[in-house]
Parts: sequence; C-alpha cells; structure tokens
Amino acid sequence: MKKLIDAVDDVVLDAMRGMAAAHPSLRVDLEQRVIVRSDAPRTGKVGLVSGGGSGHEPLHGGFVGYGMLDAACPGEVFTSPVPDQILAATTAVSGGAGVVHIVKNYTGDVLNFQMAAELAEDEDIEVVPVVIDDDVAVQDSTFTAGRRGTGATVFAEKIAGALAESGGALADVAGVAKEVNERSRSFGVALTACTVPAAGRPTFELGEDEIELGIGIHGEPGRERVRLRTATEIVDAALSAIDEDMPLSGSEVLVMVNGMGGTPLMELYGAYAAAEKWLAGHGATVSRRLVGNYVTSLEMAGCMISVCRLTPRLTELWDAPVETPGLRWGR
Amino acid sequence: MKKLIDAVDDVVLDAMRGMAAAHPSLRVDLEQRVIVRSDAPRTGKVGLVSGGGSGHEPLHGGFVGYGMLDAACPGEVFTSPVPDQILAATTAVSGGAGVVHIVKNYTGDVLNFQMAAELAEDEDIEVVPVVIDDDVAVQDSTFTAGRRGTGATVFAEKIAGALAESGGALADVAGVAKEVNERSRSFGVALTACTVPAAGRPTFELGEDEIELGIGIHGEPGRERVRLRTATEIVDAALSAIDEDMPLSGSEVLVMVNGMGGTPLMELYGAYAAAEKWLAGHGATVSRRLVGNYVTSLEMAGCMISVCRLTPRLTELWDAPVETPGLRWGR
Amino acid sequence: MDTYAWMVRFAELVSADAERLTRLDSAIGDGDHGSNLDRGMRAAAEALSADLPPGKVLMTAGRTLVSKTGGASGPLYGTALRRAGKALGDASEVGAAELGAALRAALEGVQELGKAEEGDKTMVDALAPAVTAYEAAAGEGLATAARAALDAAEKGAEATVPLQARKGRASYLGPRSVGHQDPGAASTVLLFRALAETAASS
Amino acid sequence: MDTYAWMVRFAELVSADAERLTRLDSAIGDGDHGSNLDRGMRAAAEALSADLPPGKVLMTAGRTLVSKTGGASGPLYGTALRRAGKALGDASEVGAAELGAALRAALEGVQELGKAEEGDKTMVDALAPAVTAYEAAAGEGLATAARAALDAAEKGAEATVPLQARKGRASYLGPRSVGHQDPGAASTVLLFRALAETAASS
Ligand SMILES: Nc1ncnc2c1ncn2[C@@H]1O[C@H](COP(=O)(O)OP(=O)(O)O)[C@@H](O)[C@H]1O
Ligand SMILES: Nc1ncnc2c1ncn2[C@@H]1O[C@H](COP(=O)(O)OP(=O)(O)O)[C@@H](O)[C@H]1O
Ligand SMILES: [Mg+2]
Ligand SMILES: [Mg+2]
Ligand SMILES: [Mg+2]
Ligand SMILES: [Mg+2]
Repeated sequence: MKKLIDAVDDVVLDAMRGMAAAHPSLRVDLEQRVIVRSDAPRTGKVGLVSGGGSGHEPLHGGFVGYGMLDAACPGEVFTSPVPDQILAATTAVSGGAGVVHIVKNYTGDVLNFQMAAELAEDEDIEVVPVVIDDDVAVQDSTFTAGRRGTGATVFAEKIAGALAESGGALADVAGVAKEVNERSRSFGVALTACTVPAAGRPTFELGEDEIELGIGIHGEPGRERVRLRTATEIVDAALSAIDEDMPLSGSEVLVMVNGMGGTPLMELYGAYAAAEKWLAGHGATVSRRLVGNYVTSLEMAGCMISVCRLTPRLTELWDAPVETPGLRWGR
Repeated sequence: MKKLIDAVDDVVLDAMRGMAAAHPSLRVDLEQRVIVRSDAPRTGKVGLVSGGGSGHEPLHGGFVGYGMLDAACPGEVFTSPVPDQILAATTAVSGGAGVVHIVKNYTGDVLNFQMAAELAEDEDIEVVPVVIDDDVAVQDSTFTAGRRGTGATVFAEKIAGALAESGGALADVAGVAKEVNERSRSFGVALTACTVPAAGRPTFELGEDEIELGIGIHGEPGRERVRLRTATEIVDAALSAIDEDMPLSGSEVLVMVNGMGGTPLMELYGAYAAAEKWLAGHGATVSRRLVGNYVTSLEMAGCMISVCRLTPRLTELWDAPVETPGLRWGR
Repeated sequence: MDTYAWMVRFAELVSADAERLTRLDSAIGDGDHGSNLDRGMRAAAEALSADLPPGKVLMTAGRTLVSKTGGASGPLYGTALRRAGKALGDASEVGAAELGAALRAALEGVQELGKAEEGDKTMVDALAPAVTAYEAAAGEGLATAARAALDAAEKGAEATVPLQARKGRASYLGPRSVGHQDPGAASTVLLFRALAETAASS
Repeated sequence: MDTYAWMVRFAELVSADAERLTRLDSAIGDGDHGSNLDRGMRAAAEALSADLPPGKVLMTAGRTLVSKTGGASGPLYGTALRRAGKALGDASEVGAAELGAALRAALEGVQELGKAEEGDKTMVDALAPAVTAYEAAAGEGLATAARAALDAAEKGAEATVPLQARKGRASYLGPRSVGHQDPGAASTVLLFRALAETAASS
C-alpha cells in the first residue's frame, strides 16, 4: 500500500489538521471531530449537519460554509461517525430553529445518526433526519436495507443549505432535501478498486480489462463485473439505468459527472461530453452541471453520474451563492 | 491500460467537447483547439494566453475566465500545442494592448510559443512571453535546458490575470508574472507513474515500496528513486529543497499542496498539515494557500509543493476576484 | 460469571483476528469491520475495571462501543452489550440463568435496532442460535451452556456463507454476496468464544 | 532525388517504429515522441503530392510538421525540413551536391532553434555526423552518400546511450539520463534510412 500518509491510525485526524490550517474560516475541533462554520450557531437559523465515513472528500467537510452545511462530522475511513460526534456537531450549530441531518442510507450511518438524534432531543434540539438513497444500482425491496446514498447528497446539501441560509423553516429545509432526493438518481462505475489505509490492500481485485458496474462510494464491489468498455458505453450504462428508474425525457436536469478520485479531470470531461449527448438524445435538457471530484472513494478510478430533475425552485436554490472549500459561486 | 475514454486519438478533443458543454461561459473552438473567454477580445485589455500539453487539468483550460487567462490552447497529452493553435488563441484575445504568453519551460513549449509569437507579430500583435521555471528538482546550468515550469504557473496565471483584468499595461502584466516566477519554487514527488493514452503503458515502473523524488508534471521519472516514506518526510524533502534554493525564513508565503491526480484529497490535506507545520518551524508565515488538484499528471499519485514569497501587492492580486472552472472566489 | 474477563478476552480475540474480519468485510462490504471492532473493543477494555459490578461492565463496554466504533457494528454491538448489562442490573453475582436472560436481551436489542431476521446474513445469524442454544443448556451450568452457545454461533456463522444478504452493506451486492461469510457473524463467534473460555476457566 | 518518395518512406518508417520511439522517450522523456512524429508525418504525407517540385515537397512537409506535431520535435523537424526545402529552391532536379547543401541547412536550422551542440544527447548527435558523412561521400553519388549518412546517423544515435542529456526533457533527469538512447536521435536514423532506401531505388 502506497499512501501519502504518516500513520494509518492518524489519517483522519491529520486531514482535519490540514483542513483547519488551510481554511481559517472553518472551526475544526480535533477533540470532538467536527468541522463547523465559524459563524455557527446563528440564532433562528435551521442548522444543517451531515457526516459519514472519511475518504469521500470533499464530501462532507469541504461543503461546510455559507449556503451549504453548518457542520460535518467525519468518521474513520468509510466508517460512519459515532453518535457523540454527531451530537457535538448538532449542538454546535443549533440556533433554536432545529437541525436537519443529511444521512446517506447505510445501516451504520442511519443507526449512528438515529442515536445522536435521540441524544440531541434530550437536550431539547429538534432534529429531522433526511435519508439520501439515490443509487439505482441497488435493487430496492422492503426486506433489504434499501438503496445507498451517493452523489445526490451533494445536491441535497447544496439546495437545502441555500434554503436554510435564506431563513427557511425546519420542515421546509428537510422537505426540500427530501424532494431533491426523490428527484435524483445515481449510478457509479469503477475502473480500479481502492485501498482503505487500515486494511492495507485493495477491497477487490480487478483484471486489466475488467470494470465494476453499479458500485457505491465505499470501495465495495458493484453489482456486476464486465469487460472494459468505452466512456460512451459506460455513460450509456449509467444513464440507461437511471432513466429506466426515473424517466428523464422532457425534464430539465442537473447532472454531475463525478470522479471517484483516481480518474483524470480530462477523462471526466470526456465522459461529460458523452453524458450531455446521451441526455439530449433522450429528450432531457441539461440546465446545470458539475464535472469533477465531489464524492470520492479514495483513489478509486471511475465515475458516478447523478441526475436531478429540477424544478424552477430547485434551480433557484442551486444557483444561490455558496462559499465552501469544495463548492463556490455567486459570492 | 484502463481509461475512461473512447478512442486514444480523441481524448483531447473529447475533453474539449466536455468543457464546451459544461461551461457555457467559455468559447471552445474544436477546430482551432482553443478555449477562450466568451467576452474576448476586450479592447484595451492585455490578453493573457497559456497552453501546454493536455493531462494537467484543470491547468490551463480550467483557468480561463474572469481574472485569470483569456485563452488556453491544449496540446496533445503531455505535448506542447502547435504554433497555429497558439496563434489562434493570441488573435482571439488581442484587444490592441498586446498579449502575454505564459510558457512553461520545456523545449517544446518554448519553441512552439516562440514560433507563434513570430507569426503574431506578423499580424501586428505585440507578444511578450514569460517563461516559468520554478522546479528546484532540476539542477540549473547555462548549458542545459534549465528548470522546468510546474506549479508556479498557477500563481503566475492568477496574479498576472488579476493585473490584466484591472487594466494593467503589457509590460506590467508580463513583469508581475516574471516577478511571481522569480519568487516561486516547486518540488514534486510521485508515488505511482501515469500512463499516456497513446503510449498505453506507464512511463516508468515503481516498486510497491518505491517513490520518485523531484518529478516534473509529464509523468517522467524524477531525480532520484527512494524508499517509500511518510508524508511528513516527503513534505520535508520537498520544502527543504525549496528552502535551500530560496530561503523562506522571514517570508510571508503562498503555499500550494498540489495533487498529481491520483492522490485522495484527504491525503493532500494531511500533507498540507505537515507543510504548514514545517514552514512555521522554519520561520515562514503562511498567509495564503491552495490544497487540491490544480496541476496534474493524469492519474499519477503524489504531490507537488509550490511556494511563492508574497509581497503586499502580490497578495492583493492573489486575493482579487477570479471566476474560472478551476479557481473561483470573490465574485 | 466474570464479565470483565469476558470483555477483556473478547477484545483480545478481536485484536488477534482483526485482519481476518476486515478481509471478510472486503469481500462483501467495505473492508473495515476488523478495524472498527478492534478500535471499539480496545477503547472498551480501557474503560473497564475489574471492580465494576458485572452488569455495569457490560453497560460500560456497550456505551464505549457506541461512542468509539462507528459503522453498523458500533451501534449494534454497543446496544447488545448495553442491553445485556441492563438485564443484569446491580447484581454482584451472575449465574447461568441471569446470563441467559442477558443474552436474550442483547439479541432483542440488536433486532430492534437493526431489524434483521435470521437468514438476512448478519450477526443475528450467529447471535440468535447461540442464545437459543445457551438457554437450552443453561440448566447444565454456565460453562456447558457457553460451550453450546459457541458451537451454535460457529454453525450459524458458517451457515451465512450460502446466503444472499438482505441487511447491511452486503445487501447492495445482491446475488454477489452469496459465497462469503458475514463478517459480523464471524465476530459474534469471537464474542462467544471469549465467553466459553472465560466460563471454562472460572 | 525524389524528395516526395523520401518523405512518404520516412512517414512509413516512423509509423512502423512509433512504439519503439515512444518507449525510448518513456525512459528519459515523457513517452510521446513516437506518437508525435507519427501524427506529424501522417499529416505531412497527406499534404504532399508527387507533382510538387522537390524543394516545395520538403517545405510543405516541414510546415505541416510545425502545424501538426507539437512538442520539441515538431518545431525542430519542421524547421529542418523547411530549411532543407528552402535550400533546394525551385529546382526541378536535385543532385547529390544540392541535397548535401540542403542537409547542411537543415542541421543549421535545428541548431539555431534548439541551441544544442553535439554531445548534448539530442537529434543533433545523429544529424550532425550524418550531414558530415554525406558531404564527404557526395562525390561518389547520391546513393553512396546517403548510405554513408545512414551509417553515421546510426553510430551517432548509438553513441547517445552513454551521454548525459543537456538539452530537452531528458536533461531534467541529470545523471539518470545516462544509459538510454535519445529518441530524437533514433528517429533521425529513420530519416536517413528513408533517404538511403529512396536513393538506392532510384
Ligand atoms: N441491520 C443489521 N442488523 C444486524 N446486523 C447488521 C445489520 N447491518 C449490518 N450488520 C452487521 O454489521 C456487520 C458490518 O459491520 P461493519 O463493517 O463494522 O460496519 P459497516 O457495514 O458500517 O462498515 C455486518 O457483517 C453485519 O453482521
Ligand atoms: N534543444 C534541442 N535541440 C535539438 N533536439 C532537441 C532539443 N530538445 C529536444 N530535442 C529532441 O527532441 C526529442 C524529443 O521529442 P518529443 O518527445 O517529440 O518532444 P518533447 O520532448 O516535447 O516531448 C529528444 O529526444 C531530442 O532528440
Ligand atoms: Mg464501514
Ligand atoms: Mg512531449
Ligand atoms: Mg464494514
Ligand atoms: Mg517527448
């Protein structure tokens, strides 16, 4: 295993130290393991908290700031944060108007956020959790854990963050996050695996001409292993899966072609060109887009495509100013 | 070779197609292979043009926009652009006040930009080239090609772009770019090699416990192959080399911990923490910083550290608003 | 029953087997189960002291697991041990019957929180048969019952191999989760191995 | 001398050897010399036609190389061929002496632009001895002189192996550039192989 790290056990803390040094506008608490906006808590503002395993940077810590998250709590690599952390973040951003938790749908995340919400309620903080489950690669059923939360998390954090920033009420902020989740779908593809520092070896082995279709964001294998194919074919597989689940024809959409961490930006732009072409050919209009590394799986090569069917209100909230280390415009 | 591409020969053009689709605010000319600000040419504004091989994204195309470059010309992967391209970019942004070429010091880049400048002068456009050569890993001598241009290119493009945006004259814009270059140094380290699509195999082979010190940005091997070491030791090697060449003690500095493309952001933040600690311990004050992938070598793992000794004027120009796909603040 | 010795031994076994647990989790999960539980149980072992009452030991271990582990296993194991500790109450001595009730409470806690049934390919597939086997043998004394529980946990964990996961991260793999042992079931075997060893030596 | 046949043959040889040239460039450069020159010479061959005057053929090839190749080799090879073409002027026939002057002009163009001396581990190390050998044998006719030039180019290219690069990308490697053949010198051998073959068959 070759990593730019000091000690396997310190990677998360060292990264937080770097975040603290690089972004004086954030309050990084190494003890509690939370990253908080320096102006939090703001009286009367609904707090927006997210968190999850580390290794997905810039998600979530890189999305803390004006117009997006109020706090993030990074767990160990690919491991959900613990309730204490989530509670600390919740308390730190509580301005009396309640706090929304954006939770990606993984058993660990859901259980830890649930425990934290109970603890927060003991301190009279009203918490509304919003669970993101946008990954169409997972066959959903009432007997399973359901779909994973992946790329749409960025959409939900940005859009709910904008509403919270503009004074939205607790139910509305949670509501718009849910609406984004319901209108969004994602599908990911891996060209290589990645190595969790503590594990020391890749989570799976892929041959020189094999790729994994339908991966999540935790370095886990996907639904299907297939032969290496072209970017256009990969994009077609992803968008077809999304379109089958949520027909896109006739919609105005926000599209993200997200790098998993190890794929050059040049290739992501090539994939984006293929995606825009596919969407135009299937009757959808792309009106907003993101191309780059936003929700990563350490150094995994590959990409994830996320699509959100916009409404005029969602577009307006997407366009609202945001100023975070990972996403910035309009200010 | 596993890449998210269609055909090896089309990677640059496909990426440009994606840039065009993703950034409506840019004018992307696939025929001439140039990426131009949509408001160019602006009468009376000094034009700022850069370019070089592709595979370094977001450099340079991602730095076209308000407050930075007016145009970029991407060559084939790791291959400098041709004079026709550079001429087209120069003509497209010429507003009568002259054009500055930011050229990274590689024989190919220097020769092609030189030829383009001659052609531009035939069309009565005054061109001043500024050659960036910040890489301390290369032993300089008058008998050699000199040092490579690497990370400081971002600094020069941002700062000269700010001056050009605010109405600076040709000599001043070129002058401040030269000043930035003189006050900047870089040193890069590779944990893995990268694969040029047309070559189909990595440019060098590294063992599981080997790294290359003193690399450039073209996937070439470095000055020295050593055993894998910790992030703190790698940062120490880089900053010591920089400090030896340009003493940092007592300076206010701008620091970039730049990912080569395949290293997770989490690790870059860890390295940044080590860098800030090193600098504080050696009497330098970090007043501005960038952490992320800005000058990449395809999917190479590793990082490059760049340091610029700031002056109040350079700091002011660095802070000036910029709005490009790759760098954005203050607007 | 010395619950302190049980927890310390469990921490040791997890530590020794962390790599194997992580490897199991790499195959159908995200490759962190060993390091998760190891981190949690190290912290728990440190937080414990031999002079705590038996129930308090389990409750403290459980609370520490919740606070330090993360992932799915943190809340699940944490809840299991907290519920078990709660069931033991303030008693200073724990016999075979009391421990049986505590184990049953642990199982209920896990199922309440995680909603997994037997056959979903989770730790419940080791925990549930272990608790049942323990209860059936409880009349023969603690050591025998613990031994029976371990055997059942082992069989239960082994039986997860051909199953398709319906809960937890492995469920995302659908049919590809078949053919691998569930890591949480494997670590549950260690919980009962620690119990059997502790019971045998006391 | 049929400069059209020469250029077409050069393009063929580069195409056939592109992978080797790129591999040489991977060792001490950036792994693109073969694809660069192949891209440039394909375009040049397409831009040419057999009915152009010999000087015009080389000038067109040179201009196309400059426009299509990029990298260091584009301007350098491009300038070499343009200068050679210019030296031939409008002549419709090219003899051994005229070609000698053209080759000399090519070398001067490369050195003017690239500032490399012999021994710097560049294409000049193949080009310079080739031109000198050609001139020395020019009295014996085109075929013989071209053959001598090829031999000298091959020796020159071979002799770059032990050198430390002082120009171009390989110079960044310092002492690590020793022990590898310069890719530009290797492609220069192909230029003279094409010349020798063309001269021999006419
Ligand atoms: N809903 C659930 N009920 C019971 N056990 C579960 C459930 N979900 C997951 N598990 C157990 O948790 C184990 C994984 O733990 P761990 O790897 O530490 O957490 P994570 O899945 O968050 O990475 C699984 O092997 C399984 O036994
Ligand atoms: N200054 C120079 N003078 C002469 N030849 C040079 C010079 N610099 C580089 N070269 C030649 O160019 C070759 C490399 O060409 P190529 O790989 O196509 O371009 P680049 O170095 O830009 O990638 C070298 O092998 C060398 O022979
Ligand atoms: Mg996990
Ligand atoms: Mg090159
Ligand atoms: Mg796991
Ligand atoms: Mg080259």
